[in-house]
Amino acid sequence: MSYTADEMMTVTAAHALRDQMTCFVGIGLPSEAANLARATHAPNLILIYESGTIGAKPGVLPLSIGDGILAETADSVVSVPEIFNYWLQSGRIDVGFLGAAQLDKFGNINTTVIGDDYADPRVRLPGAGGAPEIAAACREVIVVIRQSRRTFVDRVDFVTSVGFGDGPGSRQRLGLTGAGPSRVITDLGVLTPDPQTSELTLSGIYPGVSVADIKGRTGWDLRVSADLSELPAPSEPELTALRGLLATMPASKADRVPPAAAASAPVTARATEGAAR
Amino acid sequence: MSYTADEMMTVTAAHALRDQMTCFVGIGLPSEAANLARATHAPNLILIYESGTIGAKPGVLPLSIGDGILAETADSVVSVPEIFNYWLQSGRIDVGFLGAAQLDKFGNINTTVIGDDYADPRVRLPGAGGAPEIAAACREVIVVIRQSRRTFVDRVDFVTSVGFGDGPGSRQRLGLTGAGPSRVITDLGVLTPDPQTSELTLSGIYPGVSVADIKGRTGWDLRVSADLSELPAPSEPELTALRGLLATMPASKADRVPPAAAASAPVTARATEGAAR
Amino acid sequence: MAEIVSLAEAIAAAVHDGDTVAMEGFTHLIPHAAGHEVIRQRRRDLTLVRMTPDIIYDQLIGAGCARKLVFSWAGNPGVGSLHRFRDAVEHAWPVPLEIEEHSHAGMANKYMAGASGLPFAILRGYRGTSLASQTAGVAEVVCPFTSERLTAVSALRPDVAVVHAQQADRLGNVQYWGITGVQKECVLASARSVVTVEEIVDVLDPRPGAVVLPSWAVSYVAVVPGGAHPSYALGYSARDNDFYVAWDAISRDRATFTAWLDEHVYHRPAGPAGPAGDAVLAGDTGTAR
Amino acid sequence: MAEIVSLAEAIAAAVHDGDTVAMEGFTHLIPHAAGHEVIRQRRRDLTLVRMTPDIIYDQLIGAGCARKLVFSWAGNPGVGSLHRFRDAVEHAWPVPLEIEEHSHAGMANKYMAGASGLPFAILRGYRGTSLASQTAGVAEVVCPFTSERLTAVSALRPDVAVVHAQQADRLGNVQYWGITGVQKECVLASARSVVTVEEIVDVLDPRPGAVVLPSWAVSYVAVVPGGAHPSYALGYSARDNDFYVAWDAISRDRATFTAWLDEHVYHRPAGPAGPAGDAVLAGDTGTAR
Repeated sequence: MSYTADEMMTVTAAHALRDQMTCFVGIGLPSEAANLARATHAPNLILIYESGTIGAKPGVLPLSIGDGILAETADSVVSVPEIFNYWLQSGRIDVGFLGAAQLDKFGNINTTVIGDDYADPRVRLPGAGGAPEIAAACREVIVVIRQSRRTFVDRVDFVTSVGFGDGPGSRQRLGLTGAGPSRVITDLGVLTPDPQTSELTLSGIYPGVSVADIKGRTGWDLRVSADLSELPAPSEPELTALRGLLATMPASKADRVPPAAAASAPVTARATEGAAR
Repeated sequence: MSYTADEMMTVTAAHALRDQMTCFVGIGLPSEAANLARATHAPNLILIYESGTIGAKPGVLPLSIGDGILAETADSVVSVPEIFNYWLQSGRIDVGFLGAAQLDKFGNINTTVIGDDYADPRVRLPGAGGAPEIAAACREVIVVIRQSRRTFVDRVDFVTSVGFGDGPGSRQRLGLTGAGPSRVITDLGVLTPDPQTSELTLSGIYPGVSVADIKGRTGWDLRVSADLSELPAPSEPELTALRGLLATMPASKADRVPPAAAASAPVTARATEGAAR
Repeated sequence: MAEIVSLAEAIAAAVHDGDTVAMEGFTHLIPHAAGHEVIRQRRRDLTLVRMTPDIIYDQLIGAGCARKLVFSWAGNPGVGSLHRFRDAVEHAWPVPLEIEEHSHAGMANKYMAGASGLPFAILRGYRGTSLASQTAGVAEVVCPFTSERLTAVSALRPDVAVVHAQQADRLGNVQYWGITGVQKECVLASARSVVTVEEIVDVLDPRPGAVVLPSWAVSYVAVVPGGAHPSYALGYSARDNDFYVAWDAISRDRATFTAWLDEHVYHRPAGPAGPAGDAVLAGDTGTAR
Repeated sequence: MAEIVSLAEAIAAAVHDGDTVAMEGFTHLIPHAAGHEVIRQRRRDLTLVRMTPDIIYDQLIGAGCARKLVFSWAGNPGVGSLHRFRDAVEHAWPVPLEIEEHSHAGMANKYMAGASGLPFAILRGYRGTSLASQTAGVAEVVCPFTSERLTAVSALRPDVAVVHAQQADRLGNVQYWGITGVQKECVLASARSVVTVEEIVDVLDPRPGAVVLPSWAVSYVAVVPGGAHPSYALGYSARDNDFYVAWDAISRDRATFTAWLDEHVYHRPAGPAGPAGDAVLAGDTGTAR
């Protein structure tokens, strides 16, 4: 069964979730991956959306973070201040799923402005949403992002959400309670932080993709793990489940982009076609 | 129609409440007075109990601050943190009703310990409850207390709730947002703070009570207002309504004491018979 | 106690030029009709506050009502950019727009501080981000017990809160349910409030998950059926996802936007929006509910 | 995910000698049966935390389980003093009792800080009172924006929360309604939790005003019908006001109290309390429900 790079990315992201995990999930790719996991190997995955819906069990993919189906299927719906203070900040969520417009080698995320001057940005992006505190407080963070030299940069223009900051020890110095990014899942492969240097390192590669391809679409000198492995192609049941989920989305006249917690936006007009989802 | 000193006190306290006021009310005498006001001249009085019940409309007098009838008749039931932070601390409540074990000439209240040594008290009282923040934040505070040399002291042994502190300017220095005690209603008369000195001054006297009686039951040199007036005796409808309300209380084998916000307790074993309610 | 008035009266009484106005509703219950009325009454120099200034503020910004925006995520959810917002930030059209941006947690805590009568709130946030240095009202505090360094955010105290709810009763008590967002904090933090509702009922039947705002905590209630469109009111309407998608094209171009505003806001009769009005809106963008 | 076990198993697993234990329930839903089980398992040196340590803690203190009490109002609501509490404070019987006392607002904010993963909370409180100087974990903080002086209270982070609820489902999700108090904050602030429930149901039907604690935020659920007696569970039982009154005489005298404890706690079979057990209690104190 043939599949697209995006499908490979979503299925790989779904594999990162284990059953009964609590997952703070943004709309867009993270929500697709989390709902795919729930529809396949992790039926008791606990989805938490920043709209205050805890344990949402949508039968169809929600288009927005506040769709009625999230409230109607949730175990509990709480206020927005409560979801951030009692449920996220307290450190009780296993995994946070984030998107990014820019990502650097220490896993720091930019979803605010492109360009050096905050006051006069080259491109104004949506901003932080829930991402900074998801990145700070979840036990681990998974970033999902399409890979290019424009999105994978040596140093982000603006640190919206902290990954490993300046490197080892940064999170501890800043008092960030979660462990930070455990993996970055792209349309080409998977990067994981080096335990010594905290630098994102290529550790998984998709079938048919070469290391040179990936290095060519990375804005820093990407290191390759000694344990680099090829990741399995999506299974037929997974692809069927994913396509079934996507078919439940409302017809859309524009490309979809992951909003809110998974904040990301077109980086340039061209990017609307290329990188947005 | 004959009446008791306690009935006179409760009716006078009810008179202090106007229709549509918001009133943060403790169990015991404050609750009796507030519900009497609601049953007579102030049908739209808004009762708020520290159990989180906003706009409770009990048809019978609740025995505890958390009786089911308060939740069942409330416009809204909120959590205990919310009632204190969003509703009380924010300064949106018109009047707070407090009891006291000891009260001093500046309207400071003690419901914690009797005796000079906190670590080895002569009598251990219930403590603060909601009283300190009610005294701090309500637009005005009304204290209801039976008067004696033991309860009306020059300086309280322990400041549980601040009235006017050390006198004029204290509340401003402490950053207390409400105006403080507007009147103290006893079984003999009514005291109000002198606008210049903040000292509680006798301004109302009940029929048949003499100024000398009241001075004899006050532990400081009580000043008498130039505008001292005799307060009206309870009307027959008021007494009928009050007795009707009290008849709805469950049979009780012990004296009742005002708990929680209206915290008060027997000062001595003898006081259980004498002063507690 | 809340006064029950028309939408035009509520906005005229509550929202003045130069005010700080917070319109809340987290995807659900966004007070779009009230936003249109503010545009129609041509309010100027507003400081607009909202966690997710989606289409509602794109319209107000494009119409020139705002001089400043306080927010935490400015996008068209599920669709893409807010073009009017970007045009204002990037090209000062139609007027310059000052911004003060936070994270969602920061905004939620700023509202909580305002609702609680506190000058600030503390959270674990901002530390290590570039936001901390760009945003006013963010400071470091040290825990007096553990010496941990945390972040303080200053309280939000808007002049006016504007929210939409499902129901009010005849006394002006308000009830809403579903995703309840940050509206309670927004109303309680604000000096005044306008609540548009789907309907007035005799009795507010208790509902699972409902928030009730007592009448005495609300300033004005106006009946505006469909007043959340293209957002939704659970139990009354569905989110018009197609309008969110259509907005991308409407708002991308200044002239198209201006024509849309003319037709759908300025030339629409003042007073309560209604289901008929919403049907017109939906029809004009070629969508069905 | 919560484990559904017997009350005896839950207490044995969750509550250890020397633990800090918070049993909450604001007049409503007080977990009395769980308190009895702690006495029956003869736990010692507990730090007991509770806003209103009414009869439930009078019993635990009188039974010698506690070395410290953190509280904000210690009385028998509507009746008078807590005699066992006073005897412990005034005469160190049966063991000395250290106290740390707060206001209700202080306690509520201490729980909120714990539930929020913060080391402290701020409030307008304590200033000008004698409490500020007598109580640990209270400090002055200065607002970094306005220079106002406010009060910081340190977070409560109990080892165990113990609460009572109306229902759980078979997965261990918990639902309670009526006066919901500070129990959510208490459970979320604590490392472990025990929830006794009136019944296990197949499906938690959504209820107005209900709080739902998801199973994964709870450690142990035990079915204990009538487990709040003499407190109540809205929709299941009524408050036994007469027992509160009767407690005054039972608890006033050490020997009477000890005999009561012997008969009604120690010599009662371990395991879930039941309606029958409550009937015995009620009968023995000469009261009717």
